[in-house]
Amino acid sequence: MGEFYTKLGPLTALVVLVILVSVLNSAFLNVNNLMNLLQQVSVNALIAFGMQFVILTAGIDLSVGSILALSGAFAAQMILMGMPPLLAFLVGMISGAIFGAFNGLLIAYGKAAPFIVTLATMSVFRGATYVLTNGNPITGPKMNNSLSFQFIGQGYLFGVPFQVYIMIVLYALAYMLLHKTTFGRKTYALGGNEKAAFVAGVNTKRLQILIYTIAGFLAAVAGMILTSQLASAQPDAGTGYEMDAIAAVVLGGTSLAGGKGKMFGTLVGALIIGVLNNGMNLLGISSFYQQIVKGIVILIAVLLDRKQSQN
Amino acid sequence: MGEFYTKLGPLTALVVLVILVSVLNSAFLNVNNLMNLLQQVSVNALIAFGMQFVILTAGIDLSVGSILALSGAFAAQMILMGMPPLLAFLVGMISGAIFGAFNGLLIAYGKAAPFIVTLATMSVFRGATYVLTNGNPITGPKMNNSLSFQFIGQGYLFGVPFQVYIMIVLYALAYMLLHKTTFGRKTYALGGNEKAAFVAGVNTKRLQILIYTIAGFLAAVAGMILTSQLASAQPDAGTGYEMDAIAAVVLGGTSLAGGKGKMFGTLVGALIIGVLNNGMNLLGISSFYQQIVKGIVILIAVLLDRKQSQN
Amino acid sequence: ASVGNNKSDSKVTKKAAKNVKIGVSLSTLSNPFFVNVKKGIDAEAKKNDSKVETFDAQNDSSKQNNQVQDLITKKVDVIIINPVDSDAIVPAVKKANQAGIPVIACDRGSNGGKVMTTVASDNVKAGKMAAQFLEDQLGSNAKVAELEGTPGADAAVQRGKGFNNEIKGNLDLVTKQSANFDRAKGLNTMQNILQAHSDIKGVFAQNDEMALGAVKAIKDQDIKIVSIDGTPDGMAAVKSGQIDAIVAQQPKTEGKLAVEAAYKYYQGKKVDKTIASPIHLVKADDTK
Amino acid sequence: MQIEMKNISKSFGPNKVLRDVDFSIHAGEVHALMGENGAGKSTLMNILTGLLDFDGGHILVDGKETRFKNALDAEHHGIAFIHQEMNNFSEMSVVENMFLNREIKKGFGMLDMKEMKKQAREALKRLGADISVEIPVGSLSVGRQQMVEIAKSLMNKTQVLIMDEPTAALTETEIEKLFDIIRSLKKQNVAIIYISHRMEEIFQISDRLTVMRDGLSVNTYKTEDTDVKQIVHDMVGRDMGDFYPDRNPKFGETYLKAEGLTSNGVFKDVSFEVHSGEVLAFSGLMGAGRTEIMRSIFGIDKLDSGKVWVKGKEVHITSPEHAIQNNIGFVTENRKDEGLILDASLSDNIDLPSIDGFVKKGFIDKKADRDFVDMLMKRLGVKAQSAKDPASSLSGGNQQKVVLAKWVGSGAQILILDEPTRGVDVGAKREIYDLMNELTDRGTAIIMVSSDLDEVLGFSDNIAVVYEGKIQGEIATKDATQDKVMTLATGGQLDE
Ligand SMILES: Nc1ncnc2c1ncn2[C@@H]1O[C@H](COP(=O)(O)OP(=O)(O)OP(=O)(O)O)[C@@H](O)[C@H]1O
Ligand SMILES: Nc1ncnc2c1ncn2[C@@H]1O[C@H](COP(=O)(O)OP(=O)(O)OP(=O)(O)O)[C@@H](O)[C@H]1O
Ligand SMILES: [Mg+2]
Ligand SMILES: [Mg+2]
Repeated sequence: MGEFYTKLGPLTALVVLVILVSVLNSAFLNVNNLMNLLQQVSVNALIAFGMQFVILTAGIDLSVGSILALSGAFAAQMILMGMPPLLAFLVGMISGAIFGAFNGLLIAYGKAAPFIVTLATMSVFRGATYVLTNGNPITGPKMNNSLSFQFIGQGYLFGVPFQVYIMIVLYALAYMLLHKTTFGRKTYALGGNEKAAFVAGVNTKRLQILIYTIAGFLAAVAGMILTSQLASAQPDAGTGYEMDAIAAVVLGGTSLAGGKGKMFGTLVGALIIGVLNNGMNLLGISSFYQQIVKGIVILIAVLLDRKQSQN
Repeated sequence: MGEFYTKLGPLTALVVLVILVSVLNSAFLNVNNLMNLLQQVSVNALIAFGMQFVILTAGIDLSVGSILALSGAFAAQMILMGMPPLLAFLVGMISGAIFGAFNGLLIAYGKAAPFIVTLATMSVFRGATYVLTNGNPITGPKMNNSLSFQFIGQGYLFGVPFQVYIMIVLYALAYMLLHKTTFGRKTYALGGNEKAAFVAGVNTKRLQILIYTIAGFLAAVAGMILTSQLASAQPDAGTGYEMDAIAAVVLGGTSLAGGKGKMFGTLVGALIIGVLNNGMNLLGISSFYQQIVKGIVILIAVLLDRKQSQN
Repeated sequence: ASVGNNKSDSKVTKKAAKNVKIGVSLSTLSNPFFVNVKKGIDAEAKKNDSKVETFDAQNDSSKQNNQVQDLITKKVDVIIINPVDSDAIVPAVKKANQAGIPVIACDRGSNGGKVMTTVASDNVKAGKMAAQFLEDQLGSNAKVAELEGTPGADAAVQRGKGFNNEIKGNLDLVTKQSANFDRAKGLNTMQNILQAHSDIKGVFAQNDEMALGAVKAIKDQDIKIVSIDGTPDGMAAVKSGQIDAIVAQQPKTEGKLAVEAAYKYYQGKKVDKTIASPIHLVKADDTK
Repeated sequence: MQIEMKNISKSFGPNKVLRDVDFSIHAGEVHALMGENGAGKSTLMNILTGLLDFDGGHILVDGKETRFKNALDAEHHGIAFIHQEMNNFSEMSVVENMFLNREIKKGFGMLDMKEMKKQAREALKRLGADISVEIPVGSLSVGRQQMVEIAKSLMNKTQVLIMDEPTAALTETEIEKLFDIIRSLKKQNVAIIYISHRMEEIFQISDRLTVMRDGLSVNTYKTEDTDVKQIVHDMVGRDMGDFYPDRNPKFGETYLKAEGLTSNGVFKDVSFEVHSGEVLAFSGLMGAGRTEIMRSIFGIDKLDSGKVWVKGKEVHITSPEHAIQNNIGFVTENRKDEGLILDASLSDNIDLPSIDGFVKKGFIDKKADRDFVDMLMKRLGVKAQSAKDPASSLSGGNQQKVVLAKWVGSGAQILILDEPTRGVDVGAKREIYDLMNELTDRGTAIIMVSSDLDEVLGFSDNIAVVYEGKIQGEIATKDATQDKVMTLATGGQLDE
């Protein structure tokens, strides 16, 4: 059962949800809406891809939402200062990777629990964003008028939002990295039994740092997309996104205890959450009830994925 | 070092912090301010006492903030409907225990990860609070004019806020339960090695349910205090409180991996967070920087409590 | 419960503006509106050389109570409170009363305790004005949608109330969905609403941020959009015609008025019980 | 008390692990349960004590059909079980472990710590184990942890005591103590089920013995009526020659040389060398520090001083990764903690130290990897349905083979084996020795840490004896006797 769910369960849950929503409102299957859906999913999916690596090592990263905001604000600031947008985005993404590496360093060398380290840096990075933006959104004609700036988050290619391509490419890369390389194998080993992995010659510290760097980088990519999409960097962007990303990973069948899970599951998990949000909007469910529905759907999906039990 | 910190580290950190703040602003040591401080700490401390049990079993409870709000709203509703305040509080606390038991049931029998179960119920309970309150704070003359209602959260006894007594009594109870009874032993055992606990005949399912019930109950007690203190039940009360409670527990030297930690540490952890908040206000640190400072202090305190390492 | 021995206005020990130590507790600083209230306060205080101490309650009533306590401990001369919630702030106001520190409520009132004055722009009225704008533009029974703020937040409740009362029988509200006062959520939610209701003619967003997101979803469709606040980003969008109208509140003025009231009080002058901060409708056409 | 198990059968999924097994025990006897790894011994005992359900058969306790609900239920009926795999709470103290879920209480449900400590100390003293009851059990060596488990089972009024490989991590002295206790329990009419792979122990202590193979109970004998040859035949299904194959070593160059290794408070001034083709055994009493020395050489723990040369070149090894790069491999003594990723597949366990060698154009070469794993599993005779099974589903002995496979596969030229045959059956032991022979023939240098004195004397070229953190003496195996090794191990000197 557990084995089955890990392979097919999340997909089944997604299909059931899609059928349900499209029966209740046929507008759901509209190509336009599906494009919107994919676009809406992409930010959470990108963050979740990084979160997947972290969770596979039995870690967690609560700071991704703050990294998203800080790197977004950073890139926007650069643009206002006259840097070409694409270069500014690159700088923003690198800054995100550095923030992630900082988490990784504290966790690997400080030997502190990832939960509390990233809880603390979540606060630090958010505070830094407020200081940087002075609490106001960063925007300006340099952002509003630059085509290359806007294309990332607002452009379409063959009728598909550009950010969807970004998601697909990064999914493919994350998939290969996790399932086809020794890096991925070591990630699983680290999460399965840190001591055994260490004794088997895995450089566990370096691996941890790299993994949090990836998580930071992907959060920053999401930050660039959001900044471009809104043509402004919001100081409170990404608040609470860490929870959606974690939910996507877990809904996809990855164990929070580490060592078990597939990248495909995480993509499906992100889609489940996206369909849920999109569907509830389409069905006009009142915002009070939306939270209840969302919680219940997560519960149902996750109860199917019972943890491999003790006996 | 780790061993040392578990015993004395948090206290040292607290003392250093207290000295630092009082040197920078002597108003801190003012009796009045110390009373305020204790009062401000009590809500977080109560939640943290329950969280401590949960974390010792290697679990986590993200729904405490929502339970606080829902049980508070519930009690307030009862009062408006004419129930005597003290009885309504009792009902509210029992409802909190039931919500907690619901978490425990899902975790024990559903065999799903506590993180995701309580993430989902956090959403469900919050939604239920909005539905119950219709999004508006619950208040009314029955609450504003009842002395017994207001005493819990606003009253003083011998110059000490009444809620501080509640905190002290519940600390004593939690301390005894954890350190002096078989219940406490089993809690450590469950967190230290679930399989071995099962083999030793510990009824792990019942234990889990009881522990989440306690966490729900204590969150509800905090909810009653808050409702009385504000003379109204806020639908969004307690948002984010789970993180402060977790931080208090971890700052107190309890391992998120379960099986290790002391109740005294958690009390100290809650005090650290309280002194930090109160102190930063007294020192007039700008709110943007407060987040940064808070994150850094948590980091420093927690780096002292390195997890017992692989080598 | 008694309010305590607060000083009566006649016995105020006069103070020069530069000696008035001002404590401020704002409901949140992650919303540009309140950042601008803060700017208004700071600017006015700076002009008069008085000291300001500002705290951010992060939309948490309990945190706000603690912060007011801390301000009392710091013995400020006046506390400007922008309550997270008008009921929940009452105990804090009473504490200030007991300590003899005058309280000025800002943007939202306090439902109890003794407040020197309340400086506010009326959120219910703002909602009503937004509704009237859509009625003017669209005629009766046009289909409209509403983007709500964070469920339960005071501004969301008040603005929604004003809007919904006004449109009853005049406009056809086909759906209302929360976008948490957030720009990114405003975009996504608006996209989804448009899928389900392609025939809407107007949108009311409870704040500028959500409207700015919705604008991205609406693109060049002929849908009238109105919001409340008047943040710099919002005003720029009105200027460029992306947003059709904003019920502009003037946060900086609000902050300024609150500080002025404090000075007046310490000059021994009488302060009105309520001070209205102006709100007015800014339309895209006006700015051309 | 008299227990009879009749026609017991049990399957894990499609895997039938017990087929109509019969087994019985009566008061005052020691009944040994023997059988190769994975034969089903532990499973049978788990069924008896209510830890596992069974699919068919009957359990009669004093003639009455019984099915214990859980371990606690069995314990209330006077059955105690010392498990093969350590099931303790490493963060909790010794006394807390010993009384878990059977705490002594004063009034109001409060714990009586004083009484518990007193009883725990008494129980440990009976075993002659000098262990503080207040330190966390996880800080003890594996052997000491085992002593705690035994002491714990002695505290209760037990009528049936099951010991699943209690001596796997013990040395001669402790084993003697344990046997004294078993004999005295026998006198008090306690029934004892004794599972072990150490042949000589069985003949020393048991009254009857039952041999299992492939989930069947093959035969039950009176111990005095049978012999080793018969038992081994029953166990492995064929005749076996000597337990220990001959050693015909050809020493080559010095592969590993250590000089003055010191870790403050643990060991000091340890010097030795091991050559290509040599098996150097490390013997000593429990807690002598052998494991610690090896961990430091392998870069898991830090050295305070000392030098290490690999093939004549001085190296400063700071991590296992670094050690592996220097062609060193290390089979740790604690396979659950450091040897295996229990939830991962056999294949993922086996190829972990070698995985970097299977990269083609940046990606893992799946086919080469699979062939490699298959080859190793065959070579070591790992008994499993498939290489995709999780390591946790194997029997203890087979898990040990997986750990060996992992390091043999890494191609290490210097192989440190810490208790390599712990919990391994006679047949498999022989296979491991044959493998070691093959490896040394190809020039590998092997350091074998072993607490099994027979093994040390039976299969090594030189013996280094460790006493209290230093090397008390080194002797060539051909000159060594049990007495000589024990003299050194207890701190004595050999007079030339
Ligand atoms: N939980 C389980 N799931 C699947 N298979 C299992 C499980 N436990 C044991 N087995 C299988 O049952 C068989 C018997 O295992 P058992 O542990 O009883 O062997 P054993 O005789 O005790 O061996 P050893 O001497 O190595 O300890 C083995 O093939 C093992 O793989
Ligand atoms: N008296 C003691 N009390 C508690 N722990 C001890 C004591 N003596 C030694 N130890 C522990 O034993 C360990 C050293 O034993 P180590 O495992 O290195 O020895 P060994 O010779 O390999 O023995 P073993 O065969 O038991 O593994 C250390 O972890 C040390 O802390
Ligand atoms: Mg066994
Ligand atoms: Mg050892």
